[in-house]
Amino acid sequence: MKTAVIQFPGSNCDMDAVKAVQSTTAGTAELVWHTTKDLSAYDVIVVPGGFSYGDYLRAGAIARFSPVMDAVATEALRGKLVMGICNGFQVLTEAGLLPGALRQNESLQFRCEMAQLVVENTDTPYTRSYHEGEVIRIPIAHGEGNYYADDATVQELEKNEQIVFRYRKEHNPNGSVGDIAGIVNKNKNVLGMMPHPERAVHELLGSADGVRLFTSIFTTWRDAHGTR
Amino acid sequence: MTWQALIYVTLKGSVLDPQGTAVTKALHAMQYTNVHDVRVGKYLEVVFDADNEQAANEQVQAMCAKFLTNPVIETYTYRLAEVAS
Amino acid sequence: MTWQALIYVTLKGSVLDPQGTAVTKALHAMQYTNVHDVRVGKYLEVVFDADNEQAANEQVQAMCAKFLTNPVIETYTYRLAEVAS
Amino acid sequence: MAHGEPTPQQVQEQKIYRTFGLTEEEYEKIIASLGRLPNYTETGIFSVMWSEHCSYKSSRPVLRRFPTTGERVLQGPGENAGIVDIGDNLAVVFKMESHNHPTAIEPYQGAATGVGGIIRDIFTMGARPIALLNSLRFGELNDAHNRYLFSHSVEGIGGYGNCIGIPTVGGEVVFDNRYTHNPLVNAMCVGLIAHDKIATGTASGTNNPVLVVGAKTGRDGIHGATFASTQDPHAKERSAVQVGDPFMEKLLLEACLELIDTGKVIGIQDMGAAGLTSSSAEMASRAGSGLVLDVTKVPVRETAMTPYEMMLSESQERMLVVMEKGEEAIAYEIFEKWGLEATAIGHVTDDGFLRIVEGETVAAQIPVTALVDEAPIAYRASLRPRYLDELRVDLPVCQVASSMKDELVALLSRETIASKEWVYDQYDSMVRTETFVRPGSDAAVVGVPGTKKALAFVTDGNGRYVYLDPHQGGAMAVAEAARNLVCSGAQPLAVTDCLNYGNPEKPEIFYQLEQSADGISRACEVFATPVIGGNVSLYNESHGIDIYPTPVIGMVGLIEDVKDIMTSDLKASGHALYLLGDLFAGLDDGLGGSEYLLMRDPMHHLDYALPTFVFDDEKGVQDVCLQAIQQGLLHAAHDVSDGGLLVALAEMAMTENKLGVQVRLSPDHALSTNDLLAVFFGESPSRILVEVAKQNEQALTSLATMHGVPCVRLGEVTKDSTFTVYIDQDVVVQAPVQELESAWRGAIGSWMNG
Ligand SMILES: Nc1ncnc2c1ncn2[C@@H]1O[C@H](COP(=O)(O)OP(=O)(O)O)[C@@H](O)[C@H]1O
Ligand SMILES: [Mg+2]
Repeated sequence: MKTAVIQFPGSNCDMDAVKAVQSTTAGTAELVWHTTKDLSAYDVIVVPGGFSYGDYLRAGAIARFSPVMDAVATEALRGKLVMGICNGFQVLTEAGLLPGALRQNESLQFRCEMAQLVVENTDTPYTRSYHEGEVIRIPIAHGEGNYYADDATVQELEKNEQIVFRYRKEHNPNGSVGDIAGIVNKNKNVLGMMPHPERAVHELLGSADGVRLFTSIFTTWRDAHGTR
Repeated sequence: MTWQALIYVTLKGSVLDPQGTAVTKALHAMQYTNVHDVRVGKYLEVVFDADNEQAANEQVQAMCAKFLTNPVIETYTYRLAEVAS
Repeated sequence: MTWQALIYVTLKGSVLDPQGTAVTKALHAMQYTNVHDVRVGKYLEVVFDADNEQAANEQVQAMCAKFLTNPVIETYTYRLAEVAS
Repeated sequence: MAHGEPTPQQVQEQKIYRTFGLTEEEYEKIIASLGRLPNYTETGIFSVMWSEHCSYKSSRPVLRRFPTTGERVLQGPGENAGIVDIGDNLAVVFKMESHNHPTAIEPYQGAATGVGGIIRDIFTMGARPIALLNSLRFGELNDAHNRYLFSHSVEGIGGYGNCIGIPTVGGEVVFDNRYTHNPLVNAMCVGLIAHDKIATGTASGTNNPVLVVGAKTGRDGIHGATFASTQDPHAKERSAVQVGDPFMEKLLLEACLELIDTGKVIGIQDMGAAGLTSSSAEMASRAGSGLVLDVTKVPVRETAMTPYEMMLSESQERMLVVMEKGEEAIAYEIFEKWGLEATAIGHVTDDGFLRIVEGETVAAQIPVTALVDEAPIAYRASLRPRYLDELRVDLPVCQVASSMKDELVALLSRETIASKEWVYDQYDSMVRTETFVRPGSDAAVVGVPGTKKALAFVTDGNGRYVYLDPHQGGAMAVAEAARNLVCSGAQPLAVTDCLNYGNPEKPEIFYQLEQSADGISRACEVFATPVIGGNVSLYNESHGIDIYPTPVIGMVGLIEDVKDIMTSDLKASGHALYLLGDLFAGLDDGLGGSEYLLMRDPMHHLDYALPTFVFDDEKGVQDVCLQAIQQGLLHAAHDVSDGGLLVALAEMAMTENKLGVQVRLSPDHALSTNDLLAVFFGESPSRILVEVAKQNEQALTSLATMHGVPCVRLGEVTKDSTFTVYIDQDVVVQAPVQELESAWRGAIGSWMNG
């Protein structure tokens, strides 16, 4: 399994994503500079966290016009796994690969803490190693993580089972609608989530609950490709 | 010809504006209790060349729709004026 | 009487506006190379009561000087209009 | 004269140098060094180089007393940051810096650019920044302006650090109205480096090109210098508020590290205070060389900038780089990839002059030695303040409102004691995924990739202590920093410091500076933690009132094996609780300097002397604690500091594990209410609370006995989440941990979130 971790100017969780993939799966991962126009050589694409272009104007607004984003869209359309974490989620919504938008946290403050997520849907390539309804601990670190979509869109998401993670009731750290923390597209191959699974891959980091997200991806790939 | 567009971006009416609420509260705490409501948005001044007013209008609208605002949550208005280049 | 003040806050001309610079560069990369300059500021809509226009003006200026802007790095302009209460 | 500036004669006749903050003697000295009258630009250059900020003219004689060498020290003071060896061909690079005055004026940008500046000091050495800390002082939160300064400073610190992707892992916040008009914002950055990658700020090799890299230059922060007055020596800093661009700095950081990695960099230095002037003069000085710089080549973002403005601009996110001749293209290529500018503006010479040209015209020509080595030293008068000889040593009589429990709850909700979550939850403390102990324990712990090692960091300082006893207070700051590292399982390595004081021209203030620096020096010798760098901030006074003398100690420790990482939260019921150190120290020491006394008797709290502090006791307690951790005897360790014994115990109990504490004190005579207050809330130093499993109690007590350290069993960790303190058979404090916790956790938020 070959993973591309996209590096925009201002990405800062790029190396963390590379390390997480390498330490939790038998796959490889490498940084791919944002000017790259072809991603066909990769099986999985991660749009990592950070402050691409300083988050100026709106988080993700400038990055989504980077040359690499056309290639990301192409591979997403082909069914490859594309995962946006935090700033990556913001970029994917700005690019229209996922519905909705991420607003400033209701508290108006950046929040960094261990969040508790409920796994809502285990029938995705990203969550097959979790149990439905399981509560997992994954850190958040964002100022604009307040997911918004209008009522019709949220109903769509519910109906199609696109909501993958919610914050535990009463523990919503940012005011997102329906406590939404992560969603997939209709096809379920594109995931966007505000929490950082790559920061929860070892007990020394306070949680290892993120490991199974990466092993889910790896298992999905292996099932499709055998052990290449 | 050189133009200046003054663009005002606000959250759509249906989208909560926590920043506006916070400013209102702070003003109340400072005894400005006569303040009913505050909404906080973005303000952009863009200076650019365009052949005529219509082209200038079109460009502002295109830039706003594509990039300067996010139509999922924001709306905008703008004013346009010719400036000395 | 009820008033609406539209307040435009920008960084002073000599102060670095990193956000404006980033937006300008992004517009250039999107082929809007005719854009000379972008400055990004804040936009506030404040609705409040005041007995007359002068009082309304005074209050807007006081709120701006004391709280809504920091005169060390920012300047502002505003428009004021009476609105139905 | 060019640019409509005053002529050299006018500078002299109209005493324009005075408005730059130069004294008559200093101006005469300039004429003597040059052998002629300085022109306007030269006068400006001298004035900033000889300012307190750049020349340390008041503090240099004091700083010389610090111990600065040690087996592990690879780089002491003098470079942009100090470096300490941690084995495996790796070294840790760190420094702390103040940004107090800009913060008072524009808290968000002031604090943010403080963080930006200290990060540049670290990567300029070639090191990858791995952690940030910050030490903050504000007036109390019942005042709206204090809340404004506090919230915006925190937002600015987070805004910069979060964006650039360096975790902010620790720090401290103290609230006291002595800081109302002079908030303190001290930022510390730590980096990691391989021995063979260390870069320095030297401009050597005649004809080697000099490059400006990073942001364009604007008029940021120069008006201040023009209008600075001698009466208000820091007015210049005050008007110098810049806007930071962390995105630009992230690119600059990556580009500079990539460039240094090529091995083609001769020298590199960030442009901090006094921008191009100080960076070029210092780089030339270190090499004993000269420089020619053409200001028309400097990339600018404003038009018609004069050489004077160019040299004095404090635009952020810029560096000065000397490359090997002919290798400039490497720099251009790397910087272009990162979307940044790199421009050659001159070269190294061998004549010892800093020569600024504007095309064909020479705008300034000054011997580097005159700017740097011959900077004047101000030998300030020192006078022991009277109040020091009038301090009381008896026990204060306090009116206890109702119960001891209520006293504890009140103390826990004091903003200085309360949880700082409101602050550090706004900081990304986890990016880089090496943060093993996040804010909230005694010290932060960050892993060293590729090894079993980890580094521990802490900042500590208590201005009130230093006010009450400058020498001992200085020593206690170092001791507390070391103690916090030890509680986290780390061996203290070295120190960086930030010396924040009032007006040094007042002899009593200078005495505080001098004495506390001596106390710090003495302690650094005892703990074998040399001072490898730091920063001085003076003139923290307004309306004639000076801040408390507030030296802040930043300390770094090494954990050889991550298995030894220790935290302060209780782990399991049934474990025993011990105190290393003197349980009843308060009976002799009283409440002097304590937060409790400030709370209950704000009018007289400064009348009482500090608790005694004995180096040997401190060392003994720390040695036992660290060895016990390394032998695997402990499950938690927490030092007794602000708020005293019960606050420390309560902090240990407030964990996710829902545990309680039952302790019993058995004094050898009956205690009065005032005795009890001193035992519970007195801030006697040199004490550590530890959690021990039953089977290890024996081993712990023998270890302590071997070192002659008192080690008292206080009680046990309980399953029911209640906090109970007995004196012999009587319950004197009892409360659900939950009640203590909500007082402690909620205090700052309830002020800030309204
Ligand atoms: N400004 C701050 N930034 C980050 N962390 C902070 C800050 N202030 C306090 N903390 C964290 O809160 C915890 C408690 O701080 P403090 O009470 O000062 O500890 P101690 O008394 O052990 O020195 C520490 O982990 C510290 O790093
Ligand atoms: Mg401590």
